[in-house]
Amino acid sequence: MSATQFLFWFLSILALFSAIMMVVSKNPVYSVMWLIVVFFAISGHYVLLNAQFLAIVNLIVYAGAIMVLFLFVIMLMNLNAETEPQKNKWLKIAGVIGGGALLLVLVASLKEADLHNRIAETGKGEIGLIHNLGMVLFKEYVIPFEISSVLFLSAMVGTVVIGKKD
Amino acid sequence: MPINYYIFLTVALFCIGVAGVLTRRNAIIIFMCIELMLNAVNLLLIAFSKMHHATAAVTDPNAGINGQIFVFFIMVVAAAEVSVGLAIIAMMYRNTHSVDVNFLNRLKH
Amino acid sequence: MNSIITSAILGVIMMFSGIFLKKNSSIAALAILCIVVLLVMSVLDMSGYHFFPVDTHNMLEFEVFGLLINCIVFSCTLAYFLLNARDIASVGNNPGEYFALIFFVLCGISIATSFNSLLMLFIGIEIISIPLYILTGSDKRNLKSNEASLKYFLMGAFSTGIMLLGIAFLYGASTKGSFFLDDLAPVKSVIASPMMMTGLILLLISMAFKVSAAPFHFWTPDVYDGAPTVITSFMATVVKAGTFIAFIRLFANAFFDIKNQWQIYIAIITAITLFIGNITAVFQQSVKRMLAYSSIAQVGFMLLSILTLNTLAKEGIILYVTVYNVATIGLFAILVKMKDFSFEGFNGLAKKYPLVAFTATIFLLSLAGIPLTGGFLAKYYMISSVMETGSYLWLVIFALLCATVSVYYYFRVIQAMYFKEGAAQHLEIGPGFQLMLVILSLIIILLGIFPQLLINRLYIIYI
Amino acid sequence: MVPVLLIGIPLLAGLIGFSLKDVAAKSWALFASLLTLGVSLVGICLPKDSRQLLFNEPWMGSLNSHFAISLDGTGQILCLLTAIAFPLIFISTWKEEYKKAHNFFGLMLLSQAGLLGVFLATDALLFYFFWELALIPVYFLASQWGGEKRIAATFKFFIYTFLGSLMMLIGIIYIYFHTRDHSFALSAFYEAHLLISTETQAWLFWFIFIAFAVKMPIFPFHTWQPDTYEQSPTAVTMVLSGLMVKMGVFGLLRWLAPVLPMGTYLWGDTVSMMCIIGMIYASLIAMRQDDLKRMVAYSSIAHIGLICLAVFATTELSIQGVMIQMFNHGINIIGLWIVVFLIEKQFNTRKISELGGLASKAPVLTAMLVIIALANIALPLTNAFIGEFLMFSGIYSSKATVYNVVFTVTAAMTIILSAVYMLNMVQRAFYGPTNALTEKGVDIRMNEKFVLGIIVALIIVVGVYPEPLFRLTQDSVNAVLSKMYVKP
Amino acid sequence: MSNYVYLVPLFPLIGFLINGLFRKSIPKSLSGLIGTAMILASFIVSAGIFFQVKQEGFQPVTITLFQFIHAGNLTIPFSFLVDPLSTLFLLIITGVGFLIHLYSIGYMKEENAPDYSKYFCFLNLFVFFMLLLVLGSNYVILFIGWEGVGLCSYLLIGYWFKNIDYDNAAKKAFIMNRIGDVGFLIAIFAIIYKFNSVSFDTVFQAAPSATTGFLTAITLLLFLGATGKSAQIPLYTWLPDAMAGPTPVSALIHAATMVTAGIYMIARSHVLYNLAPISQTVVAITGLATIILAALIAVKQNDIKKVLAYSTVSQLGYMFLGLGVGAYSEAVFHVLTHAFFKALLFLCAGSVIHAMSGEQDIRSMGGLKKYLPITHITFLMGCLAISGIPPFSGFFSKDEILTAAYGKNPVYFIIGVAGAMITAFYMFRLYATTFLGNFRGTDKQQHHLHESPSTMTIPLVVLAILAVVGGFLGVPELFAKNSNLLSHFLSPVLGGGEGSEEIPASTEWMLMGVSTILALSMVLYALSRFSKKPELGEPVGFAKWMADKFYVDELYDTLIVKPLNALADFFYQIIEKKLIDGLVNGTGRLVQYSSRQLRYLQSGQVGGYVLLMVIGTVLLFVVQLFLRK
Repeated sequence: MSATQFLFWFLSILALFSAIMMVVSKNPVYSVMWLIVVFFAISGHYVLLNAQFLAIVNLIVYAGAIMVLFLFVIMLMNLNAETEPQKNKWLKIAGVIGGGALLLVLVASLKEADLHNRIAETGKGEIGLIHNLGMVLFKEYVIPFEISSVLFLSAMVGTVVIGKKD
Repeated sequence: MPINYYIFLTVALFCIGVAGVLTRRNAIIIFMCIELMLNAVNLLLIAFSKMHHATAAVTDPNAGINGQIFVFFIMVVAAAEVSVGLAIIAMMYRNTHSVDVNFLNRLKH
Repeated sequence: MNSIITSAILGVIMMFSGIFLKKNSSIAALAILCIVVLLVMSVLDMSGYHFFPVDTHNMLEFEVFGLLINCIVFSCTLAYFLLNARDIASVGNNPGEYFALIFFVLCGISIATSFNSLLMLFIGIEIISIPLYILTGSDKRNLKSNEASLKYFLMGAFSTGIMLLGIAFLYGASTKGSFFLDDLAPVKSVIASPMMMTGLILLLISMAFKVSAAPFHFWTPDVYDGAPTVITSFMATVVKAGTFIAFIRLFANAFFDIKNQWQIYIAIITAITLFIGNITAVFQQSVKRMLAYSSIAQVGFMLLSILTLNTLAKEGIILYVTVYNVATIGLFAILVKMKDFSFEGFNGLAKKYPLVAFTATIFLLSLAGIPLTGGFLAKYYMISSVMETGSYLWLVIFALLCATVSVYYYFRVIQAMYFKEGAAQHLEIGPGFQLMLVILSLIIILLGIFPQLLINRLYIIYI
Repeated sequence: MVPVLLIGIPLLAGLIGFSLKDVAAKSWALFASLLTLGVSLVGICLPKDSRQLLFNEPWMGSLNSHFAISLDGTGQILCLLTAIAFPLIFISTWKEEYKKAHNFFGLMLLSQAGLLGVFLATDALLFYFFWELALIPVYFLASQWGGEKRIAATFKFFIYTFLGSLMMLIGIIYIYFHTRDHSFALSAFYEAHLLISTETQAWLFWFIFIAFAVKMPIFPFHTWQPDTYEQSPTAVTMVLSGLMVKMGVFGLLRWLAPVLPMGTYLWGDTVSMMCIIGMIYASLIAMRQDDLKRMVAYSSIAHIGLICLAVFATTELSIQGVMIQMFNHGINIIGLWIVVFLIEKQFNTRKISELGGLASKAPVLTAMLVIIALANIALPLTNAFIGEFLMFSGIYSSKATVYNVVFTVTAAMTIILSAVYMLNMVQRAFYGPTNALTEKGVDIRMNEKFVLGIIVALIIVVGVYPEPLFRLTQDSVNAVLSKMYVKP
Repeated sequence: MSNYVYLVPLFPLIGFLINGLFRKSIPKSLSGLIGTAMILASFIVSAGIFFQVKQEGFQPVTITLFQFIHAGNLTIPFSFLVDPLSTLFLLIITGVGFLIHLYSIGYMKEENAPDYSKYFCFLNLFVFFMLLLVLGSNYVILFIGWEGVGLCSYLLIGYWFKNIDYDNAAKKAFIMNRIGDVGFLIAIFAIIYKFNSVSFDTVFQAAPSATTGFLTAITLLLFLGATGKSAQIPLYTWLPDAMAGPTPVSALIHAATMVTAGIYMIARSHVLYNLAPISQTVVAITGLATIILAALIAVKQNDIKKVLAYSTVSQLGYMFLGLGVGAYSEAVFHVLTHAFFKALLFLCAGSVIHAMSGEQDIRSMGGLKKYLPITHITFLMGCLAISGIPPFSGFFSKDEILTAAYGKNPVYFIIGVAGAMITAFYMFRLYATTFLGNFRGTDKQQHHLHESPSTMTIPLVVLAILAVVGGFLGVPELFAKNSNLLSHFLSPVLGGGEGSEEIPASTEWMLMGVSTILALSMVLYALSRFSKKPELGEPVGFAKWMADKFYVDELYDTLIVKPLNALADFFYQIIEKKLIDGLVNGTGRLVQYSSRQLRYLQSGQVGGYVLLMVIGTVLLFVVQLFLRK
């Protein structure tokens, strides 16, 4: 059991556990917290896979900006546990079953995939480094990069349109 | 690490997210669950990129890098979506002082 | 490339127009001007004048099919603006932004019609979706509008998740480890690996969601119903066309060789879509909501083209998209002018507005697929493309049975307009509006008799 | 050129008609229909091989469909019928006041264009187009100017026929893909059966036949008919029953029997039985009808049943009989409708039980009616006798079935039944003492006398000297027969 | 002369057209005149033809007017055949027809102008069709006339259309004829199928080649047609009702001419019958049954015309007996004589009714002898003739048939004679009750009583003379060689009277004697019984059965009419409305219903939607898993 493996298992279990906690916890604030934990765990995985740049971006964008935004909104609306009265058991059960079923069929349809000898190499490989990524991003991927500006623009406009009081 | 581990881990995370979407009624939480799904996918993509790298590194040093680029773009889009989504939720809240999706039933049948 | 960049720029222009132009009418006029420009650009693009020689690194691939669709979509938008620009502007307080968003959507569409990499597909779809979330909710005071936009957003995001998972699996399965459509299909074999199938199905599902095919259509009725009618018109026609073409491109360019492994899913989805769309539409009491379901039903027919992906299908889908868009835009344009969307609202319309009623009849007949209207030939192309394959006859029969059902709800409107007595509600419409309607109905009849006019464009290549 | 005119005149006239004043529209429609009649007469007089009778231009390139129409064979006599019928209809309903008359006559002319198109088209897709073009105007006519239950009734009719024609469309496309060079041309269709296996023909047959069966209508598919006839304005009912039902028979003769000979042969017995059941069934029901329109409707079902039966008998006599009878039935039933129309207009009732004793009030009308009624029960020296005689003897000598004698005998029962219901009607409506309602009955006007006179003249002339009709149809009979299959 | 044969039917047609088209404008006198004149004209022509045909070595000629039908290789010309048989019938039709037209002028004069000319126009039309019937050179033309006369009888029975019962009678007549006609038609189809032609000569030449079974079938079908037209069992019940028409019509159509069409047709196709012995037997037996049945019914009828009607039926029975035993010329001979005396009787009845101002019930007559001398005498002649008292015409014709029957089978003879006795009985019951005794009607009728005008009496006298002497046209060979002019005249067509050859002369004398004596005795008995006190009370027991016509009509009603109507109602109410239409509308309702249910999927709950989407996804994957297996 190498350190890598240990870390892998630890991060995986952490991710799964906190993901579940995020789903089940009554209080939205807790959910946010648990989700942040998930993100950290996933960033850990990134590091493990030697994708530092994305690990950092993940922390900054998700755990940082996005989750703070969430937290901010939740605080703003001061939603807490009792704002979500627990009714309609059946939908919950159905939901859990649905999620489980999806998991089941996905696993079932993937298990024949012959990937036993394929491995995702951990710890080495340069592609995750910002230098390489940057090169590729601004060479082959310049078009999508530019176009995503349109996306941001529309998102911005939209947010303003929706958000501003009138 | 064998790729299967990552696959099953991410699929599990994804399905937890789905289950969350199905069970929770607070719009924000649902949205968070969706973000969880996206993250699961990100992890999977990176795992795959490393897998492809492992297989083709000799011929092409940058093999599999586009997976990570894709993740980058997913994050971009996710950020944009979050801003819009939260704006919409906020608007909803302004009008109906609730974010419970079960109260969204003026439109049906 | 012309249309992508132009539409983005025009979007920005419209965005700022709000600052300089105060009057809604002038903004509308500007919008119309812009769309004309865009249309011209795309037409030039088709005729071989490319103003933006950019190396896309094979991210985008411009072929006649996609460019033609661009032209069609833009001209439909032009018609839509000519009919409804004022109404768009008066949806809320920031008209300029609405037009800007619409142009961004068009940009997304022109990406979706020319993508050659899953990344571009993803971005294109998102650029289409995100502005639509906003537009749906643009009538901010209206709770229905809010609700619609929230529903749309949540489910849209969810389907995005599914799409991404699918893309991830396809990426994993592709031997070269790339997102280019050409690299996705298995190399010199027609057997897809399990992982690829998984990814394919997930992608299929998300696309089905975007084009609102059952059982992933549930957002459609509510969103179409809740959104401001003008916006609904846009979503139901232009957007649907764009996303659908993306759907076709994806399957035609990436998975054509392994057709026989996914056809069955398309067939299933088609059958369910036709059934749910048509049957549910029968009982609707509001014409707006009925049209939402009918749009689902129409998608059912369009899906047949994805099932076969042969020449007839390609030609047919062009015709179908055009005719369907024109007819639906016309109907919604009339609907926008109405207060009461119920079937009773149409009673006696023929007496008060004979011309409007007549054109509406043409549109409805076309949607129902009655000969001499384009709708018939469109459906004809679809089913004959299926029959050419020699299999799936059951699907054809089923589709036609459903078409018969569709006659029921389309004709309810005609009956209301012509044969039912009632005080027709007052619509404030000018001669220009009516003229536009007449032109649209003429187009439909023309295409119903000479589809060549449109289809031959496919084979005129300047590039 | 002639066929183009035949379709073009009513089409344009109809479109123009929409924009005319109500009064003008009436005379305009009459003028146009007379013009069409003239053209059709010219067309029939032209030599059979004249270039003027053909028109063929590429239409939908990628589908290899042509705008091909030609005035030949089976089409001729039906075009003649259509061309004759419309002026008669217009004149006989001259006094009727329609609101929005210009729309009414415009639609009428459009439907005429559609009908003529159906009878002229030699391209399957074109045929299908006209098939629907004939239907749509009639739908609007019926549900705009019809009786109080019109919307439901006509909509039922529309759905019924629309479904039928969609099934036919499947059949057409299927054959299209099995023609040698993917073409819709009639000639190509006639060769298609060489490439279609017998089993395929067996199921394909029903796809196409269902459309024709609904139009005719044949027994289980007939329930739209009485309601529609009852609810439609009489002028439209005349079009429906006089001409539209012929579309079914015509389709059978031109687009089904020769195209799928094996299928037709295999199902011959089944269809024949349906026809016979329908004949007896409809005749019996007609006996018990009190509403004139319904009575005539059911009688028409019985007659058409016989015609269809004769088609499947596949003998020279029977087919010849069918050709003649299509024409005759059209004339006779239009005559009947005119009488019904006159009665309804005068007493605004169609209940036989409420009438009576008209003979003493309106002797001319009665005389006309009696003659038409006699023609309807195929009395010798009336036109229908020629047709039915030939059809029956054809059915008797049919080689296509082993039950020919049984079929003939059972079908012949309707000869008796038809006499029963027709005479019942004549007696109860026209004979006997007058009642309060019919007391103040008056005889018919000049224009009505004129129309009925023409019809009666046609009935007698054709009944005594059918030679011209024989000459007109002989070739097409042989043509059809040569393509049909009979076990050697 | 025979080349102008088309004139014969042409004249009545012209008369019909004139009277029909100008019925409003032309005056009564004229229309009657035209009608009668036309018939006279065609009588003259036919007479001319007769004399030509009568010469030795005359060959039958066929005059083709135009091609009527030709389809495929079947051609049916519209052509006439002139030979002794048709010529004879021409004479009967035009001759008797003329007299009756003449009579009608007087009889119908109360009618107002349009109806009067309508009457003559129908009557002319009838003659036209009747001539077509006998002249036709093939079965189709024959059939045209056949149905045509049926039509005319329909129109004339319903002449007084204001009376519902008359209309019903007319309808009944037409429909019952129609039933027979269907048989006829099918026979024609079969003939076409077999011989690919319908003209008599072709068919008869080819006949021997056909199988007996086939011929039997055809002949039976033809016979069915004959029973309809000539009122034999089972289709006879329309004839008595047909008496609703004006009396001259009854005389012409329902006694002299139309009802004998059946006999003509069978005599015409005797070649076929000779080849089908079974059919012959059927014909003979049907004839016998009809003789007895009708005669029995006639005994108890009190309506003067009804009695005559039933006697007609029973006399027709004799003719069929003759045909059945192969005595064709004898049968035709009886047609001839019957035409004379039955027409006479009807016309007399007419003049009686005329005198009694419409009264037809003999119970309220009596003692008319002194009021209507001419009528009385002529009527008596008629009675004697029909009862077969020598030397009146009826005796010869009937006796020859009976002799022939004896030759075939003695039982036939016995039954025949029994029929003859009953005939003699009821005829003289009628005579006695009507003319003897003293008047039983109202005083009003009594002093209205008067002899009819000359236009009516002249035909009576003429016919009476014919009825007396007509028999000498066919004196049996027994009395003198070649005395049977008629059978000699007809022999080219029908061959010599086969019936009588093999019977020795003595037997024949004996038979003749027996029948004569029996008939005579019945005459005397009837006279003695009814001349003083005619029975007026209601009949009881078997007599009631006879009086009520053995309830045949009621039987038909319950067996056929009622079930048919019930079936029709069942079809309409249950099958049509409930089943088929139910199915059709049911489909529509099903769609509506499923629509109403299906829209509940659209619950409005995002959670629900997503759940359904997930389920859809799962299902697609499940499908995929299955497919992969």
